[in-house]
Amino acid sequence: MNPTNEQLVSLFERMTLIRLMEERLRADAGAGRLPGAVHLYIGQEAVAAGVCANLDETDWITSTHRGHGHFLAKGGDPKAMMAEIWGKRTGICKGMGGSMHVADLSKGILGANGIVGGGFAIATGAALSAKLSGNRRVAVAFFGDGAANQGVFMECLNVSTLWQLPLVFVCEYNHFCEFTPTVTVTAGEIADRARAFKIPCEVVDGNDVVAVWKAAAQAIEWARSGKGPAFIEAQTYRIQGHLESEDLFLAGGKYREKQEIEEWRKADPISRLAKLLVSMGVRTAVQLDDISTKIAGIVEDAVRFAEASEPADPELTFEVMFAGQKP
Amino acid sequence: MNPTNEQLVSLFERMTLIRLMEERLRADAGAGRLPGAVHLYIGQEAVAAGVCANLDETDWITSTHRGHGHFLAKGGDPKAMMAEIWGKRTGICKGMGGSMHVADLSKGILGANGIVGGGFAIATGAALSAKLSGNRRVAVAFFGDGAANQGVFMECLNVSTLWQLPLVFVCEYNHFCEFTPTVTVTAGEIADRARAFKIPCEVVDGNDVVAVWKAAAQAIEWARSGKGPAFIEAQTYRIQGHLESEDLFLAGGKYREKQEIEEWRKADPISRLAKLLVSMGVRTAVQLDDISTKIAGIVEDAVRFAEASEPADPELTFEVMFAGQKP
Amino acid sequence: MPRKRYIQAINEALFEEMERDPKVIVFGEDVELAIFGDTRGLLERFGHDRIRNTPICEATLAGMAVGAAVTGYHVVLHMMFSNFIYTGFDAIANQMAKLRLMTGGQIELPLTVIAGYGGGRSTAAQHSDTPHPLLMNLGGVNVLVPATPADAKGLLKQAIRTKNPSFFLEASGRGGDSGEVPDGDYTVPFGRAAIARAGADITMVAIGSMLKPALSAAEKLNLAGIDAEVVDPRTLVPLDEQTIVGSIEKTGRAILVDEARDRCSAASHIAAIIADKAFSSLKAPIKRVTVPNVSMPYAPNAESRVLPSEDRIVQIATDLVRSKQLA
Amino acid sequence: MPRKRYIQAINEALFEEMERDPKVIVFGEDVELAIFGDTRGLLERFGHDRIRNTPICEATLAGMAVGAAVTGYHVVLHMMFSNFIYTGFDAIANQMAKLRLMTGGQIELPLTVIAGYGGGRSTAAQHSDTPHPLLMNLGGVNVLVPATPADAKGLLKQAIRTKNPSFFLEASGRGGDSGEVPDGDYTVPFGRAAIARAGADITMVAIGSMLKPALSAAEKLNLAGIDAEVVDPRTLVPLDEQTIVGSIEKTGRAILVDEARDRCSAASHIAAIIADKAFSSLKAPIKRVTVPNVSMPYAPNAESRVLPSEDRIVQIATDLVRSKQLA
Ligand SMILES: Cc1ncc(C[n+]2csc(CCOP(=O)(O)OP(=O)(O)O)c2C)c(N)n1
Ligand SMILES: Cc1ncc(C[n+]2csc(CCOP(=O)(O)OP(=O)(O)O)c2C)c(N)n1
Ligand SMILES: [Mg+2]
Ligand SMILES: [Mg+2]
Repeated sequence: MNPTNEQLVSLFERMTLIRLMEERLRADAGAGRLPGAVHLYIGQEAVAAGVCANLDETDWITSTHRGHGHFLAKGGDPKAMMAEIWGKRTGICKGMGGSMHVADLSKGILGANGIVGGGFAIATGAALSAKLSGNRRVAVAFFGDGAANQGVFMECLNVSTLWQLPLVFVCEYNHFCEFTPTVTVTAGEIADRARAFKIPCEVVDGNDVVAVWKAAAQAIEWARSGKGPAFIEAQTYRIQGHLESEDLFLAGGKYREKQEIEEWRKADPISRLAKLLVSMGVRTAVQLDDISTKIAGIVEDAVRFAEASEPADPELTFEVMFAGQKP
Repeated sequence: MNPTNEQLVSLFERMTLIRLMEERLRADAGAGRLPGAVHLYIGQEAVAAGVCANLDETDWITSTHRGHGHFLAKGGDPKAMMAEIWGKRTGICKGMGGSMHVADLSKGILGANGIVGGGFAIATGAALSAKLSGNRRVAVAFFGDGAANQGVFMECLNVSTLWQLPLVFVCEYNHFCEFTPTVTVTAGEIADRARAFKIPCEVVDGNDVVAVWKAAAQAIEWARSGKGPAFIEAQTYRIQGHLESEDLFLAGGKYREKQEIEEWRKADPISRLAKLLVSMGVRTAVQLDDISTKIAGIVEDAVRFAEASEPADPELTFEVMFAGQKP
Repeated sequence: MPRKRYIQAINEALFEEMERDPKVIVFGEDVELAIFGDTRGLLERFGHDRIRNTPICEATLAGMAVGAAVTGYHVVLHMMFSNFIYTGFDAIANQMAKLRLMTGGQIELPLTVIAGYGGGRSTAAQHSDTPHPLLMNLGGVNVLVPATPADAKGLLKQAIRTKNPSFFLEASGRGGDSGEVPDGDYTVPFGRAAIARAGADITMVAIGSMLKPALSAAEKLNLAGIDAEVVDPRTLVPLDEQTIVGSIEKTGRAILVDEARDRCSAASHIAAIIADKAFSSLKAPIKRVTVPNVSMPYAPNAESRVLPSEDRIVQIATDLVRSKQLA
Repeated sequence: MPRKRYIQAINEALFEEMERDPKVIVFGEDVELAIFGDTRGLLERFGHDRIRNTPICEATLAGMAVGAAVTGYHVVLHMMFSNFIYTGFDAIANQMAKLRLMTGGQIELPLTVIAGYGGGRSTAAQHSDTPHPLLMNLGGVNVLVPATPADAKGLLKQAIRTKNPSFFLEASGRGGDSGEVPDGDYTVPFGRAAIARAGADITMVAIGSMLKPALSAAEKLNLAGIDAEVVDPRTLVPLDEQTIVGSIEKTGRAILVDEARDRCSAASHIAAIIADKAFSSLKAPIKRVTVPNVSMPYAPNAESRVLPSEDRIVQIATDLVRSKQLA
């Protein structure tokens, strides 16, 4: 099955939203306007968008420290996300979580996660919940190539296969774990670790949103129909540093060649999709530019909203620790 | 390569030693003479014996809560083990560790371990140590089928494959995790999890000591020669309960059929080896009986030694916590 | 009131809560046959959807509990021995304890973790820890330490009705202890200490397993003319500081009895609270009777040497009352 | 003495110890390019056999450190942020802290774990914990909390020469702080507190990152006519109780300043020691300035609200000294 033309356009919109939000975050982080660390998803947008386009609002996802893309792809509100990263009380987590913890339970976004591998088991629990209640929901665990070396990966493969839980593992092979090339810390193929459980496994070009969309549609359908978990590895590339201002951390150290980044820029998933849309005659280049301009406005609004919002309420810290209980 | 006749005889001796030691522990546990929990290895002797016969004294092993067999197979002293289990100061760990923690560093026995999966990473560390110092030692991690569901298993497969560490994984598939049949908590084949790393993997009849010996000889040679880790799954059966007096814990509950135990008794690894030795004309039945009688004497001595020894020194607790430092 | 065993009271609480609320589910290793007896019979009554054995993978179990709780179940996770909490500690400390704050209060985490703690049966270092201090320090989880069957039942029922994560710690060696248990449905509220014995001369705050030796010490002291008050905090998070401080205001002397290791124990923390909030009432130094800063040794005599004993309590209390009053 | 930055002092200690002893090896995630800067340059000097990046798998890393240490290396394991200690907690709490006792003292465990702790930079809940209380409670590991560059260097060198496991906790936000560092080879012994400022009216015990605000509070108090003594324990295990008690005997008043969460903090424990051993010298309640029992919020203003501040210290000290003397 292929995405329809209108689905392709909405993928383009979603990917562009992620990109423009993050370009803006990049600028603001560089200018020192944002508290905390910011890990950008630039270059990987096709994965979040392609997968989440196949999910219902009631489905669940768990995300990573690099979670803006997943949040927006799953329908999270740009304003609320932006305000969160700015540490404002209008933020989706009221300024308590920040970039690494954007979550929106009403959209099934169980949260970005600062712990590498932290999402696997949470997603497995959500899938168990879906299975037990028979509500036909699916849980998706997004994780990095680095996270695939955490043992919980195997544990959750085991549990979810054993109990046939509606869980889709989505590994984003972006070639790096911080400043460490993944290949230097990974033995064998990550997908083989999933294949060992005899579940459906697909390795796709993660910069080709159509390929991601198709693999996700199948995997999610498999899970939703009660057949158990499935696995997708999306091969992509982290264009930005591990975190913004990484040069400060690196102090002259180097872990990749500029050249390599430039090569991957040529495979930019948004340009590729744009080219496809134009070549298929679905939209003209001008129409796509209009879309981008409209989305730039959404981003602008989000920033304005964030800037204008009140800082977080420090006393809230004490109120939200527990439900109806003092800390 | 096959074990020589004399090697077969010494395997018989070692397996008989393990069996008789444990039969005695079983009796003493039943009579309430031993402190703590006792997990017996009866029926699995071929695995420890077959593997350890291929190791040098300077090689390392890590073991499990079911560790008497590994300890004795690797050359641990029966007296010192027995005294340990009796909680005496002459015990190999001076009565500080007990049944679940028998260790003899001078024999490369890094210890039994009360944590399921606790040995994987310790063995990996020992293998790293061997690799770095180029001393051609090998580390063997013994673990249960239950432990194969702990994520550290995958993590250590990854690290050891990546760094080509001299490490041999030995999974004892004895069909149970406490009172839970392994098959009810395990998806797919355990060996496939290792195969995902493209290392040598063998699944053998764990009640056939010759098969174990051959697989171990190959795996250990592979590791020793610098080619990296290898994996063996030995299929066997836990004849005794998870721990002695398990009926008290079960309170009438049941997780296996008596019949199944009886079937497996027919595949007893020691009787099988005895039959082989006799049929090959290596030893007569009478000669084997003599060996057993001699070993029964060793066990008797060990018990007498343990019984006659002073209880542990409680003050030692404070001395051994740290090297040269008060707790 | 009928007398019931501690473990039976826990079992009843599980039955009743599972009857009451179909969203209550129980999972863990070997919960079906119930190694401690506390989950016995649940499978027959509620079936595999609501109680099930899991693979051995504590890291995943703890995270899965979070995922299932966030998405609508009340999870009771049985972790067997407290030491296995460490194996699942990432999900406990980094997710369970923090997720509500990080999401700005979007979620509820109705989950209860059961684990047995403490020594006294020669289970050695890896099966004897008393880890409440670590859990108390996390901030985000309730910590319940019922000392009597009645409190065990009432606190567990309360935990299962609470929207926050709670650790229900049962004294491993005390399952057979019996006591009066009210008929019918009742709960014990969190954060209300019990005065287990009223007295005028000295206050003993005795935690969980230590209530029994503290009460018998109090009887002995009574014969010597010392009238001890024994306070049982029942829950450590939340902690009923008021009752504790009130008792010291009456007696002027405090002994804290805790089976945890001394450093940063609950005893330390309660001492700190008293030294802050009841300072002006104090007539004597605040004493702690705890496990020294060592791991639990195996041999019974060595274990007794480090566990708090009735004699030690009597000795210290006597010294404290007899010594010159200072204020 | 030359002035050096905290992180540079740590880096020098690593260089010098690796030069001194070829058995010293360093591993961890991203240690080659040194995200904190503390391991910078080691790769170029010592090569991949002695310093190497690992996969992301803390459970294995901690266990591997134990295995390599037992078999002859002095391992320096870099765990990056303290929160990741939880991910490796099983091997830390169940193996590292207990193995020596369990083997009856057969082994040495020369290993050092480095991790950054604490808040102040909006890294949010999963990157801001101060976990020394948990480590202190384990009993089997040293806990080092150097506050100055000189102590950082001297304590780390001492740790690397010690045969016991030590946690070297560096304040994450303090890498750039500078101070005088002695030339040449020196070590700082464990268990000796430093009097960072002598005073007569009140004792502040300030742990690690809290030394700086405590010292500046002391200067402010000085202007108000209050002469504060500031004690820096430098190591929490072992703890120099004598110096702390000695100081209280002199001043009669105590404030404990600790970036850990309050419950079962080091502050609690030191308060308990004072309330026991310096009781008769006390003129006022013992006060704790700690992080409240919440997770660290993200927004800078919320974070400042919970972190101990100079102002809070000044306020409490002033109240304490001004309030009616009680003894
Ligand atoms: C348990 C844990 N260990 C280490 C870290 C530090 N860390 C943050 S991101 C990262 C690399 C993650 O790599 P990957 O999973 O590939 O995700 P990516 O950053 O490429 O999106 C590491 C090691 C962490 N946050 N959590
Ligand atoms: C981390 C941890 N979880 C749970 C346990 C409790 N436990 C002890 S033995 C056991 C079953 C182990 O099964 P397996 O690995 O197959 O070893 P076997 O007993 O069959 O030799 C369990 C769950 C433990 N000791 N450690
Ligand atoms: Mg990556
Ligand atoms: Mg087994």
